[in-house]
Amino acid sequence: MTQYTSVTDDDRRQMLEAIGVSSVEDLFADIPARLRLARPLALDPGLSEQEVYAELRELAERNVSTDAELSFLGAGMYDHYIPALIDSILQRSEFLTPYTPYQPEVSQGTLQAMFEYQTAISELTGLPVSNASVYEGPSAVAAAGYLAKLEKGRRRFVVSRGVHPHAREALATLARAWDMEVEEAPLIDGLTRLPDLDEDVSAVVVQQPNFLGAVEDLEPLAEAAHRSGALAICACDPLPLALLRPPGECGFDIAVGEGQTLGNRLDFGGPSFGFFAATQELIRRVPGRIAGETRDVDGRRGFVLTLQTREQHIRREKATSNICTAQALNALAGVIYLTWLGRQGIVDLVTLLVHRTAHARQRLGAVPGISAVHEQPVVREFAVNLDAPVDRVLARCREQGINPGYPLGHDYPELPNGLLVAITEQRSRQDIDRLAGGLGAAVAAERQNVEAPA
Amino acid sequence: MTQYTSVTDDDRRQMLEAIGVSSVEDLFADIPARLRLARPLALDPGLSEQEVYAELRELAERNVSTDAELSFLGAGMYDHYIPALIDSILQRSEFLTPYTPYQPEVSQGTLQAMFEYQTAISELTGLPVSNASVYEGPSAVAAAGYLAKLEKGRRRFVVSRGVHPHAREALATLARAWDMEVEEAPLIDGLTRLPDLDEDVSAVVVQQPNFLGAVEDLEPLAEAAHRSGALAICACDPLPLALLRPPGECGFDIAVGEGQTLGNRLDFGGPSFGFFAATQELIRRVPGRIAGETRDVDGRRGFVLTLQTREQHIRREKATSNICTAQALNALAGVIYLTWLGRQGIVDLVTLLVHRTAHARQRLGAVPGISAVHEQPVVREFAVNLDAPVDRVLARCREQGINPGYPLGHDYPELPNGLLVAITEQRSRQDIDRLAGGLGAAVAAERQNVEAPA
Amino acid sequence: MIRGADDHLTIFERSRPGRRAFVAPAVGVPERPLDELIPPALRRAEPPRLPEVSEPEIVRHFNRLSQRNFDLDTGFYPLGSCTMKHNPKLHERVAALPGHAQLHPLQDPARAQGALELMWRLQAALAEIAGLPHVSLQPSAGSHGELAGVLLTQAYHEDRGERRTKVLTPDTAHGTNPATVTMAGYELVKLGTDRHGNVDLDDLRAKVDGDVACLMLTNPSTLGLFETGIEEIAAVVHEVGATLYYDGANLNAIMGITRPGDMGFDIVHFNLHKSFTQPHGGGGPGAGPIAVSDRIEPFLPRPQVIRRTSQGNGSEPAYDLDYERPKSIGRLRGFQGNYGVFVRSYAYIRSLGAPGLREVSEVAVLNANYLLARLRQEGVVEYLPAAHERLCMHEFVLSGGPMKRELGIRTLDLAKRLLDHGVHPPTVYFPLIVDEALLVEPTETETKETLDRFAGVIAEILREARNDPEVARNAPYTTPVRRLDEAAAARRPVVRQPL
Amino acid sequence: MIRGADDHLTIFERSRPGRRAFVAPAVGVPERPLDELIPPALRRAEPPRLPEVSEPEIVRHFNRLSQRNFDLDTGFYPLGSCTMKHNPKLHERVAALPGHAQLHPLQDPARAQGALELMWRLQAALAEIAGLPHVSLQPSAGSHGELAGVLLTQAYHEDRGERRTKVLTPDTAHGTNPATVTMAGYELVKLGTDRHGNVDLDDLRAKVDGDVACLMLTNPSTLGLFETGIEEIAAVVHEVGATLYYDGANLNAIMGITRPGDMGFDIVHFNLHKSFTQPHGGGGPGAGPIAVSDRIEPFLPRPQVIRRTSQGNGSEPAYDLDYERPKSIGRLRGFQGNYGVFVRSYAYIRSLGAPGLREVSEVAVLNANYLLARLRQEGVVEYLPAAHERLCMHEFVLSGGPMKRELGIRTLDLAKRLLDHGVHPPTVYFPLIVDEALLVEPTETETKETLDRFAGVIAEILREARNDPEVARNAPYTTPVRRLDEAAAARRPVVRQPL
Ligand SMILES: Cc1ncc(COP(=O)(O)O)c(C=O)c1O
Ligand SMILES: Cc1ncc(COP(=O)(O)O)c(C=O)c1O
Repeated sequence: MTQYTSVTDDDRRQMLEAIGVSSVEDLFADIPARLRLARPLALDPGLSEQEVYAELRELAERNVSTDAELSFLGAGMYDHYIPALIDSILQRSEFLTPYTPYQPEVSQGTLQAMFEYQTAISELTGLPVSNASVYEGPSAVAAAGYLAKLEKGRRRFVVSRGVHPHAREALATLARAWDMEVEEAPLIDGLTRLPDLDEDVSAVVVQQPNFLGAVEDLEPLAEAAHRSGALAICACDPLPLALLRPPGECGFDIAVGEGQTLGNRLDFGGPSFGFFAATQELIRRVPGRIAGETRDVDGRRGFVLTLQTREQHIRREKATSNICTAQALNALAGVIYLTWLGRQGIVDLVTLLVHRTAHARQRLGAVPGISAVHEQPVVREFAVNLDAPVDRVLARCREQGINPGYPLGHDYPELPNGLLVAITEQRSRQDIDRLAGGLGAAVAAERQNVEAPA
Repeated sequence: MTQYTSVTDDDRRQMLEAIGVSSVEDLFADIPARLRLARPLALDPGLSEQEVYAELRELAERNVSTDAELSFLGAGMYDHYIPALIDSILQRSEFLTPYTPYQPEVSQGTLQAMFEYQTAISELTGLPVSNASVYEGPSAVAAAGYLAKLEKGRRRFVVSRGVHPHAREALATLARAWDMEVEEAPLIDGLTRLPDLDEDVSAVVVQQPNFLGAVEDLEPLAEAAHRSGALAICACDPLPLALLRPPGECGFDIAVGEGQTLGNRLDFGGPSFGFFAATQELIRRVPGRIAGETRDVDGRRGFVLTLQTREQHIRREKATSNICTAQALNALAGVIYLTWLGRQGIVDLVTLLVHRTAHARQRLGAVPGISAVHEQPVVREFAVNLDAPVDRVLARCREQGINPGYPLGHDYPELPNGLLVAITEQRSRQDIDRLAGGLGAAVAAERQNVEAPA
Repeated sequence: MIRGADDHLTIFERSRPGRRAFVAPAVGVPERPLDELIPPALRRAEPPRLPEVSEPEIVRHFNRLSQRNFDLDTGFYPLGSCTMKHNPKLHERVAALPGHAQLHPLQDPARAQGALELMWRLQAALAEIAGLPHVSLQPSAGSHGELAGVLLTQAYHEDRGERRTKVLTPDTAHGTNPATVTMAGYELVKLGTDRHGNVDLDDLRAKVDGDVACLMLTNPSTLGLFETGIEEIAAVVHEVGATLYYDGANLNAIMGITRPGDMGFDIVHFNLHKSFTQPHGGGGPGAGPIAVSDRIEPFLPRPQVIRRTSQGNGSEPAYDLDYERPKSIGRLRGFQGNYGVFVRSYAYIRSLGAPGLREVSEVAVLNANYLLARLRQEGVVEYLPAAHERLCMHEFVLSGGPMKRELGIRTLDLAKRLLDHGVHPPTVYFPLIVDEALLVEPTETETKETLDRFAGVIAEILREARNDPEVARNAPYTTPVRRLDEAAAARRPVVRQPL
Repeated sequence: MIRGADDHLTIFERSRPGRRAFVAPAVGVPERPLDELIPPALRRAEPPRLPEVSEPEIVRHFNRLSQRNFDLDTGFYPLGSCTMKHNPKLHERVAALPGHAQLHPLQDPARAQGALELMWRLQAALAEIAGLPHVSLQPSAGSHGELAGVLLTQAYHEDRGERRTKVLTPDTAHGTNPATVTMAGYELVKLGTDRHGNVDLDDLRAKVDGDVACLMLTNPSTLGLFETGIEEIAAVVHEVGATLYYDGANLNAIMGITRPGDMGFDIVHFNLHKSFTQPHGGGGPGAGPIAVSDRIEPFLPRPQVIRRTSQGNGSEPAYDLDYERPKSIGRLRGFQGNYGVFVRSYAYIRSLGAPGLREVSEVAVLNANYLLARLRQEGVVEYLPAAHERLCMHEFVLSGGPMKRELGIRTLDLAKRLLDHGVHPPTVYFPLIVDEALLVEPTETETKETLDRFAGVIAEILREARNDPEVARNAPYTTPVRRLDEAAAARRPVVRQPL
């Protein structure tokens, strides 16, 4: 018997008898003999809890976490401080272990939390409708593209080069299946320059702040999209929206993005959550779960999953999406985090990020061999060019326990030695000085190598 | 306003008005002006959560935990594996945040858990009565001494030198206040040798296994105590009792001990819990909370704090103890741990400890310069003599990340280079080999130094 | 905050201007005027109206909300097709280790070797369980895995110069299957089910042709029955060069007993939040890795976790992310998938090992068949007959048709009445082909006592309905709220708090 | 396990032979026969009859038990004298860090510098708050601190060649005070309370003499009132050479406002589980550090955490444990005290700092006085008058005497009826000198809305009682169990499960 099952030999005997078969083997009679696995699975036998813990700990220790180095990695996920109260709530089995709230009478906790989450996302994005979560950021952009395809049925997407490379790729993966084209709008001086849009565009997709950290001027972009009859889709990082004009206010039809920055762990990339917000007009095309307010037979306030006729379990092949299990627990972390920050706190936090990032940008800008990729306003991330091979520079920095950021060359060949640097509230002035010093020294050393190769 | 309070300026205004005073200052009018602190407390201003976390983490990293070295430290607290489910239950606010169950109708969780805990302790000790916990091990011995004083009123305790030094000291601290003497019974070949006991002894106190790891033959010790009319008190480690004869069965009147080994963290010495078990005759003298079964007005089964007439809040100066807040949460961890192990599991675990410890004892015994302090049976701890200065040997081992155990010289001057080595299930055969190798090398090196001092 | 008195308030309604839980650290750097850093024209006029509450109030609000949920760790949750099995507590501990939880997804692979090795080992284990050699962990959930599977099929056919247009699914299929077909740009063709609960082979033969790209199947099916004709089905499908897709939501029935790959499937998705214990979280997170055959492998999503056999030069890390996959369908999402879920599932596989996983499936099937037998003993089947008189696998379907006709209560009423008995209802009204369906999946982690008691509760509710059907029709009575008006909610949707 | 159906079962009653949650690691070393290692004569015949259950069943059992508790994180808990204030979640996180949680108490001090420094810093902070220079963190709880205090007093007197026999406590004292006096071998002498709620000075003067070793006092008193005559009391006590002991359970009222040391106290204990947020855990753990004056310092328990000023040779660690204390009363317990509690309390002090701690006390007192005022507004005081018509400190006492006489319900009935309103009752029948006493301590972490609602609930219960006292007399109705028969429990005590 395993530690998780309860059938004793005695139980098994009684149960088989009640069923009317003589062995467990008989229960699998419907499986053709030829298909039965004649051997045990080629997996090791089970281990005790302490052994599994030791093994997982050993694996963990072979990863360099943001705990173990001075990290300025961002590029879509950020090392923000996560308050202890989030985990204390998420670990409550009442939130951790139930499934989708199909039975609202015994799921008011999950449903009301969804409703509160939707309200917070709506406040941040300036759009009236938010669903209860999608998988994560880049696939949320693809999901928005699918909505645009259903709504407009035109053959083209125009996507800013400032949109996260993973998001552009995720959209392209589906566009191929839909026989649609993805046209890229270039970045000029770090900002999106839209091409002339003709009648065949289903949606224009931009990101705020964009991948190189620049704050886009959203309103003209939405206007251009609408002039051509396309939907305007904004991928955005929710935290900077504490200070920036919300996409909804700027005329965007859809705002989506990665929710990790809202109280979710890095977890090597997941699970986090994606958010999906839209205008009232699009509410019946929005994918996934949506919680709505209603009353019970006694007139008491309550919440339910609503507009389910959009969904796969009701509409099947006519559904607006195939999504079923989403990221409820991660979205819960998001709304708790936003509540923890609060109306004033989120402004205080993001303002702090702006100042520290500006300081870091200025410190690095003053280092010989480091130059800005653009001069646009930024919130907590910015891009620089190194006058030396970025990989070698990074290798040198890591030796000193500094991880200066994300090298851009792979995604932006035009920036072969570009580096994307993110500053969170967990990076102090001293940390930033250490970065400037370490990065500067590494660049200097590598430039010498280049000038005078041994 | 702090992060933990909710009084806004607006609230304060309304509240002061309702009270009928004009300022918060006025609320403290009863405090003589001369006694008011005219300055702020000389403490730093408050910090953000992330800053406090960073500071506490920095302090933690300056401690070498059992995670960070190969540790064989025991001597009263042991590095056993603690299953994850314990913390997941202890962290539930319903167990973590209420206080003593004065209102049983809304405290059945705590009360039933106490009842289950009492049952488990009773099973381990072989005594019918267990309270719901006392502070910890050594003070539990002192508490047992106080019971004996009340019961017998004689002027002397006879305490085995095999009792934990901290427990002997804690008892002596109180004995002084009671004008009582503490006579020590020596260890011969590692076992307690009682002196002739005359009529003035209130209690005989021994420990199982004793501090040097030896398993005592309890029954004769209890008989001797009873012959002189004294109470027999056994301090014991609850885990070895899975295999050893329980004190109750051997005729002891009281069994007490340190509960840390039952699913509680090391925590640099606390909080853990002490257990206190006794015979039916003594039930009305037992200190602290005791949960008892009863029924409610509808005939439903329920649990309450019972026999409260023993306690300070009812009997005040006539109480059998002054204890109030005890260690309920730690005792809860104890009963969960014992449930996790279960009837067979606890035998499997302790049997494993016996075999690994025997192996370690034999491996070390074979090392030149290491000799046994005694040859008595042991469970998970044993004492050896080093033929070299123990402190210098330990220093050498620590350099290799090995902490071989607890040096006995401070508590047992007769064993100036004695070492107490504990083996838990978290120390593998390889770990034991590393210990033997490292300790052997260190001893050898130091012996050379001694023979040929530079 | 007082229990009961104000449970209906949202966190926004608890907000009071000036209260806070967050204390900001000092900025600590020279500050330039904000207008210089971000022009006012780019900034919002008003901060988002988030709640203003202290930490104690946040804790109480969400703790109290949690108490309005039914959860697996406190009660029986036989929600068919969802495998509501115990979630081991160890998994939460190991997933929270900083080396896992605080690892940045863009960390240099050479500095994330533990994570990549864990993923590689998990891939190997899943491949062995599925009987298919290649695994991608990237999909975020089952439906995402399905989407990946259909896109892989498409890429496979296109690579062979074919443009197929149709995908087959049985009428018993889970909603995500047809929805995925449409989303991937295919036309759906439905297959009928025969009276034994198997795919209607004649219907299959009639509908299969060169335009068919794929057949998506769940085996055991959503009826909890094993497709006895699976070998023939596979033959027919492969005959026309189509692929066979395995929806792995029901894998809990067959681990170590039979393998989709051996049945002839080309592509399998796993629901790590079902068979592999990721807690369901109120609707996620999950993960939907896929295992595929050799012919599908070239098209797997980017990046793939690989292990370098050529350990020639030490410079290269043993485990790496491979982006050089020219035929790949590309990315489905950001980064490398839901790693935190992988940690839990890997820990589970290590804890149970081969014999343990087999026992899981054996007991899952034993528990289901036993519960069905007990319901028979209780005479329940008179009103709630099994949809098919066969041995079931890990779950089974009852039909509430007779109950509705003879007792006047519907499956919905039975479900709501179960809530008053402290049981989470089974899945209701699915699969669609069974009248008033009830899909019951007890899972392997329940005790015989629980199954006995559940059977008794069902019998009791039916007895009660015989005397007075109104009781069930108006249930539940003891829940935080009673039946809610879903129609009104949909008519005039209120999906956010007006502020 | 089904909710509700079997909540009455104990874990022992859920046990079935052969079930298990524990998997033992392999022994992994050569095994000799057990009889050779431990002779059968020393071994028990039968294993202890612990429960046999799987992990899922353990989790459900204890989770379900937890749901039968009322707790601070979900409701208002104004339990007088216990300071049921919010327990910050950060504290649980930092206390669980391996460097704290997995540090062995006998680790070489040189390798536990972080822990010793934390203790040293906490000592310094507590000393500043108490206004007394020397601190020992060793006592395990308040009552343990009291015991330490009286033993210190004894040692102090004996060191001066005196053997005093009596200790004074007011009749309002908490039970642990008199119990401690007896336990430390002293004779108790009780002091009366005057009509203002202060210690009766004449009674004090009459009873104080050269045999008096100590006066134990709580200030604010258990009546929630500040001893206005504290300076004179101190003078009278010191006059005869006795010590003045401060029971710090009520420290939450005065942090940063006034200090026991400045009032003339020699010895103070802290309840870290009250003023300093260690969660109460259903009755512990706690910690009861003591702060003392110079003349008491030599007698403090062993060991003391010290900081080496003489940083001369680097070999010695900066922080160390000092055992060389010839006049010490010795140990009170094992190791160095409840370190895990120290971590939480230290984090709390760092989070709030000087201004924050002062605000804590200001708001604690503001909340208490406001609640009292609201009760007056509600007209409640007609039946539940304040025991003393004064401004209160952080808590206040109501007398249920008039309520009992005029409405026919006792304080106990009111308390039980409060349970039906989702509120934990205040402390009842303490202090003893107030008829049908109700001791109410709202704490600083509650909102004004909660206090308003509580006042309303009290008023409602009194209204209800005016119409029909039976309702309250038979309350509660909505709790997991109703009134329990404590008398029967005490008559034939069943204190363990019969197996
Ligand atoms: C049979 C079946 N297929 C597919 C799915 C979809 O899986 P997921 O919810 O992870 O997207 C589910 C789960 O709801 C299912 O039960
Ligand atoms: C006034 C007073 N003194 C002393 C104590 C005893 O403190 P502890 O329970 O920590 O032993 C308490 C707490 O119950 C108290 O309220």
